[in-house]
Amino acid sequence: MAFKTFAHGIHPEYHKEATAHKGIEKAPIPSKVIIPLQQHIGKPCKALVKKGEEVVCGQKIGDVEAFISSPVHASVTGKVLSVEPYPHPLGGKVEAVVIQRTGEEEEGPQGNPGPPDLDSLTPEEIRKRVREAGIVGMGGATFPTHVKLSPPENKRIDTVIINGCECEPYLTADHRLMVEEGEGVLWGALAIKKAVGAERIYIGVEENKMDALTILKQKASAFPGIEVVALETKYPQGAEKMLIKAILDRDVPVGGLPMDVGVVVQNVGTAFAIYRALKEERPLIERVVTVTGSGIREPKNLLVRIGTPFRDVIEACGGMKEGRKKVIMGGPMMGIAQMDLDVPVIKGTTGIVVFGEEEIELDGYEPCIRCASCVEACPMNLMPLKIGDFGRLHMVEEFKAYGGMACIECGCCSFVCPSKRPLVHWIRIGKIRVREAERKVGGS
Amino acid sequence: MAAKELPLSKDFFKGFWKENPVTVQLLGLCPTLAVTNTAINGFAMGMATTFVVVSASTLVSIIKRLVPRQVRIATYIVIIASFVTMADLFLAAQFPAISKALGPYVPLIVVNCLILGRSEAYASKHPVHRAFLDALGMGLGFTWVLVLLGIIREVLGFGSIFSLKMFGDWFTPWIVMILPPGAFFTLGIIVGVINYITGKEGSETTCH
Amino acid sequence: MNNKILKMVIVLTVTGIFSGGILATVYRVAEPRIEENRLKELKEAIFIVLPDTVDYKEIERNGTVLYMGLDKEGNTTGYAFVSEGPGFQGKIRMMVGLNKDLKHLTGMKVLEQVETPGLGNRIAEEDFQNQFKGLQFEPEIEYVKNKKPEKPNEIQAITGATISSRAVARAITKDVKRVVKILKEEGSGS
Amino acid sequence: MTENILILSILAMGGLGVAFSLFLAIADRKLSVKEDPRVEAAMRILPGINCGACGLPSCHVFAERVVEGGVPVSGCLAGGEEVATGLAELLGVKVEKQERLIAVVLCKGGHAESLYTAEYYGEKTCEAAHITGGGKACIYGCLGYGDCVRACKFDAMAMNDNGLPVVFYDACIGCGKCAEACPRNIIEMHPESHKLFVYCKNRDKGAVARKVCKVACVACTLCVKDCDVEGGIEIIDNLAVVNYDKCKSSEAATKRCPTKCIFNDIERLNTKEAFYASQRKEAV
Amino acid sequence: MAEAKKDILVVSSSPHLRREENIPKIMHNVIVALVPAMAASLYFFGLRAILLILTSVLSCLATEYVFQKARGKEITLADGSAIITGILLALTLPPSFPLWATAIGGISAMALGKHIFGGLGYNIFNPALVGRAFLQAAFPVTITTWTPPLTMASVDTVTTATPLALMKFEGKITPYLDLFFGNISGSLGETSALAILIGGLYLRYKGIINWRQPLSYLLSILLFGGLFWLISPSRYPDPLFHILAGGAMLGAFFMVTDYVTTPVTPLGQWIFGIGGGFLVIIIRLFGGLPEGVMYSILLMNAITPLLNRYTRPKVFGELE
Amino acid sequence: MEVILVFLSAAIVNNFVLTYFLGICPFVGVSKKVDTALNMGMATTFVMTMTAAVTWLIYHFIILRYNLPFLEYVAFIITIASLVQFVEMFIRKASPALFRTLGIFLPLITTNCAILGLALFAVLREYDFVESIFFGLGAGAGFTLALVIMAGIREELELADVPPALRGAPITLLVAGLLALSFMGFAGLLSV
Repeated sequence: MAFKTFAHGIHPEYHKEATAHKGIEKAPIPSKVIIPLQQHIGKPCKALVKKGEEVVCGQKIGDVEAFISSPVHASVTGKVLSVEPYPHPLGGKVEAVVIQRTGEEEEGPQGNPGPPDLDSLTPEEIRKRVREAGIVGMGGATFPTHVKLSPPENKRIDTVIINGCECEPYLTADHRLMVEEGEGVLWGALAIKKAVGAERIYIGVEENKMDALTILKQKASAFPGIEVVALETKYPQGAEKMLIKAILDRDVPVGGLPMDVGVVVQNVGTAFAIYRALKEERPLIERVVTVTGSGIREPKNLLVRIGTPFRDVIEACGGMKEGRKKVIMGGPMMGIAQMDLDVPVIKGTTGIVVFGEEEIELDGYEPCIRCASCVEACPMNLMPLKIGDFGRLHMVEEFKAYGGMACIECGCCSFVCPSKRPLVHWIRIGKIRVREAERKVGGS
Repeated sequence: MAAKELPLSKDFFKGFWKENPVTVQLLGLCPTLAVTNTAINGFAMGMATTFVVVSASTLVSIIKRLVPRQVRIATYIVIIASFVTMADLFLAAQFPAISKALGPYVPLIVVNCLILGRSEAYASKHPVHRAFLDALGMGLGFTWVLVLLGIIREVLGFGSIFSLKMFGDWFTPWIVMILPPGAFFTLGIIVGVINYITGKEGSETTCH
Repeated sequence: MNNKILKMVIVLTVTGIFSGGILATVYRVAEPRIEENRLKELKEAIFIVLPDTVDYKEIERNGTVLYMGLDKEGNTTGYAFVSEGPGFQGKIRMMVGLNKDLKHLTGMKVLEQVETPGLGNRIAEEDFQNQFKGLQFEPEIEYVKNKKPEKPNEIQAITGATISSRAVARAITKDVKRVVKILKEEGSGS
Repeated sequence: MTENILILSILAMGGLGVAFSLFLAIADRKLSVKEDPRVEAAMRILPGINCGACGLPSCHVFAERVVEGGVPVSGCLAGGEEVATGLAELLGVKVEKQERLIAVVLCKGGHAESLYTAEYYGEKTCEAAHITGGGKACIYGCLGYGDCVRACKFDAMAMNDNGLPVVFYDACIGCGKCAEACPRNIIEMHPESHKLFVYCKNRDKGAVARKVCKVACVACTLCVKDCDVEGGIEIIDNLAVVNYDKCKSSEAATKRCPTKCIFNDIERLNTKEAFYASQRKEAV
Repeated sequence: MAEAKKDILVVSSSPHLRREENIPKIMHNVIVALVPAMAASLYFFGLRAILLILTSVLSCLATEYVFQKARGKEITLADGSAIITGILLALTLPPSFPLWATAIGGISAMALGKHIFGGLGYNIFNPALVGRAFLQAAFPVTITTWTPPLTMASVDTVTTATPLALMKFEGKITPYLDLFFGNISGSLGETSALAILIGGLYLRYKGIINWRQPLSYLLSILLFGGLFWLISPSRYPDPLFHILAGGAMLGAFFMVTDYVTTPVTPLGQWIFGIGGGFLVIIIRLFGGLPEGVMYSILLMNAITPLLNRYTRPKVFGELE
Repeated sequence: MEVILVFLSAAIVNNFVLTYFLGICPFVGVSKKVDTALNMGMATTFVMTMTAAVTWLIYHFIILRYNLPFLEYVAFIITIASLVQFVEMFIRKASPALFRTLGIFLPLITTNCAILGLALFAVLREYDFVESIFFGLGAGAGFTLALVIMAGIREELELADVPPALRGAPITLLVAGLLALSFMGFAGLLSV
């Protein structure tokens, strides 16, 4: 059976078996949480609480008057220890609210009656509630969801795509969510459709998650206008542009957004968060995190409070094995290696993958032998070997001319390179340089 | 320009190594490559070039004040071409075989950037005796490189030096050495080796 | 402005005049020597391709220049002419000797060629040129490879330089026929 | 015949000379475009190494601009005073005295002083390491891969044995390329008259900063109190910052620093000679 | 130095997963793919073939070693790239080629073809072909002196002509079956089309080469060869002959597919193949030499940087 | 047909740069960037074609007519020098944009031996007027071809780990050697 897909891409080993069949467990509630005031793309929040203040679980503790931004909420009941710069899993230090937990096992605000069904909500209300709940793209991109749900007047959205691909190796958080909370995901999808005024919904799932596909298909029959699409298992199937290509055969223009081709893409986790925000009036204070990798003693899918330090999450999975390790937030293809275990889980933490000694790639690389593997692999149809070098050597003009800015940093090129060249790393340098150069030109 | 007076010997000797026209300044590559398939051809070309560069430089230095800026190049080039013609006629009259071997590369001495370069950059700014020494040094510097190139290519390509057989019958000549690729390879390697000795990284042509 | 132009014109013109004058003078001295060299070379080539020749006479027939060889007694030793044809890389020019009866060749000498050194340019070597002594050109000159020629109109091609060898054979065949025709016409005419 | 040749050739060459020079002269007149000869003259004065320190892409562009008056004659940092005077002479303007700039590396946390929480795998440049966070626990400090040294076209920097870059006071011409190359903005360009520097960029609270680096500024405010000039040093974001408007030099401020991260006038000690001498000694 | 913590974390840029493939693995597979061709050469030309291959490989390895040692680089003899160059060079030589000249070929292949550019990955021209072209230019007679295979019954001659030379100079066509199995005179490895085909299919099966380059090269030879054959069947041989004779197969599977010296873009690869095929036919039919495979590939190598430059694929979503 | 052969022969088979070593100086000097190489090549081709025409006229109407062979070089070079200077002035006036991309190369062209070589070869080979022009075009095209190929390779080599002593001119010469080796494949293409 031929499944829908896009051109190029790679077939890494997925290593999902360790957690694919493990149900979502609730992680123990940590004694201390760190809530960074920026967990999204856009303007950082300002703290609404001060040192020493008491907060309750679900209370909004940070917000800012800006459209592209998203508030943050306390994920436990307790006392604010401090508001200070704190290591952030995306790198650097970011202002964060540190809360010492005082409350007992609390569930946070939930069970509020809420509206019984979608019909009673206007698109405007949906967007408002989504914003208030602090929902951002849960697939890792962390783009504020209410912004995506507010397409400009001139862009008509006809299709909503729910991204259930989870093409990153190792991760199974979305997979489990679809299996266990399928109904919530579908309900959330309907809410999205209503908010953007689309006509149909596709749910794209890679065919290596047959159980999720079956369950969703069954349940979708009860919802009108939802089609569950089986997609070829291929990385990066879950990248927005690739997903739209695979399902609708539409090309998102370079530098453009899905809305330019009439589509809104949301992750299944986001859909589920919307469901809980609307149905249960529960802000985003926890999420499913896959904790796995050869360095973890007991790989699990955990429901974790936002702000839980990585150290605590890893402890909840029996801790790490001995020796040199690499701790990655997110999947191994696009995730970020951490230099500190004190960093907190944020809204975009899809997984914590811990590599043991044997999985850590060696340092160093060989000359390019121009095998063209990277060209064959690049889903954006770029020439990574070239733009990588242009980035490395700061050749800004050439970098731009070869379309370097279109790179989605999916990592396919570095993955396939037989010379183990860190192409994505170089391309990032190139992008930084281009932006710098553009800023300079714009400035003077 | 010549603020500090350098010793005359320096004017003469710089062309041999430090400012060698071929290996350092990369001037006059066409004849360097084209006629050096034997040592004797290289020598003849070197001597002809030396004659022209010395005569032209001297003359240019003498008349430098008479020539207006706009027609400087044109005048110099006419002077050079005249000397080249003389050299060509002389070779044809006295050494017809060599004249034939060098073929159209004798007239091409006219556009050897070495000569115009010396006239323009040095002779037109310096007194006659200095211009003479400078040109002579450059010409001889040019010649030895050509002869070296000729020797290498002749030894490998014909198995001889100055037409004297070097090896026994066991030697199979490397014909490639007397073909164009061999010329490029040999000169490339010579310049590379000289760069290596002088510790210079990469050289650019200064021809203009 | 005008002054400048005038100066330019004068300088360049004077340079040109001097250059022209001096060159003409030099040429006047050198020219005889150059001509002499040219004739010497021609003479040598004729004497090589026409054995026993000590003098020659230049004759022209229908635009074709022929050299009639003469021995000590002034008898005709044969005819020499210049044959040309395209070689591997450029033109090949040869002096070809034809015997008095116009039956066979008496010799060949390559005057100019730009064939590959070590390969095609071996057509200028004695061994190759000597094959043309007494070679018959009817019906045409043939070449064989890697073996001794068997027929009187065959030459052995140079190994690895078939094309140059073939070019020589073809050029000579073509030109010798033309020359023979001219000479025969003349013979029958006179 | 021979006389003919002489006359003919003189006529021919003279004719050609007249024809071409007239032709060119007319063409020159009809088609002439003026280019400022001073540009060429300026090019001769400039060093011609296209270092870019002036902020322009090449020496030629600089020459054009300087002739237009778009940039000051002292704009060529590499050439220094000599070029400035030369250009001033050429263009007939006065040289505005500009104070010499020196690059200062504001971090003293080398291998010996810093805590490493991670090991960095990947391209060994600061720029690349910075993207991943690098291995050092201090995220403000020097990464130690020497991008600045590679950026320096004047051979005025080197990495010392402790993994920190050193600027040679005697060789630095103040082009600022190193400062540009540093992804963590540790290198700053300062006029020669600035003597007092806080060699730290860590904005963490004192306790945190101290944990990651032995010579981090812990914002103890002792220097603020000791400074000769009131307000010469302030604490901004947990970091002592010298206010050069008020205070350029103060020996007193450096005396009581608990982590030894503030110094007065030590930059001039970093000469090329001193550096290589010290490195050799340590190697022995 | 800070105290080395026992469970120190490693940071690096994403992706954190890498494919297992590496340069030595690829190269070793290519060597395996060359085994059939080497075996065929042993069968047809006897131990002489092995001697030639050994000399060539050893001289390549030695040159690589000297260059890497002199430049203080890591010695990478084991990655197999020098061995491949050596084997390919040997396979393009006539069986009777002198060993000393083979060594010169190996040295020039590695020195001029590879190490003046900085070694593996940086070379512009196929090193084996540079070595071959150097030998062709240096010893044009020796390198065109062919001995018949052991299996061919020929008593009267010690030297013969290759099928291409027979075609070019004498207008004779060699039977196809002989061409296919390799029962002809010619270079060591280019005689047996079958053996090369087996190796090529192995490389394709392993995913090391893609199908574009060999296919476009062979198709182009078929096309242009066919064109001239249609124009004048009596003067020009038919296209199948072009494919089976000479080095076309070896070139198509082992040289046009060389990573370093051929384009990286799909369109560039097509153009490379088609242009190469065109040049083969032009040189074979109209040039001074009977065989054009080597030059066709070298010439296309020369314009590969331009091909890469001008055939940049359209970025996904890029507007026309 | 004949003129096409002249063109192809000059452009490819007997490439000026790779077989006659003409124009090596700019070949080494101006082959760093493909775009520049292309512009330089076009400027040279233009001048070559004009030169071929004008020198043919001068040769046939002055030198041959009055039997002054010894004036050949002087007359040719003064023609070329004037021509180049004129072209420079003309382009500068006509299109300042073109001048900025091309103009800087024009002074280089005077001493490009390929131009004078072209004029001399055209005389030597006894081309007629039209053939001369095609010869100039072909030689220019061949020069451009070699220059652009070399520039493409050199751009690639910018990223390569060429031994330091070989960087710049030596590697360019060595690559030229390899190119010449490759172009030997064309030998004998048009003459048999």
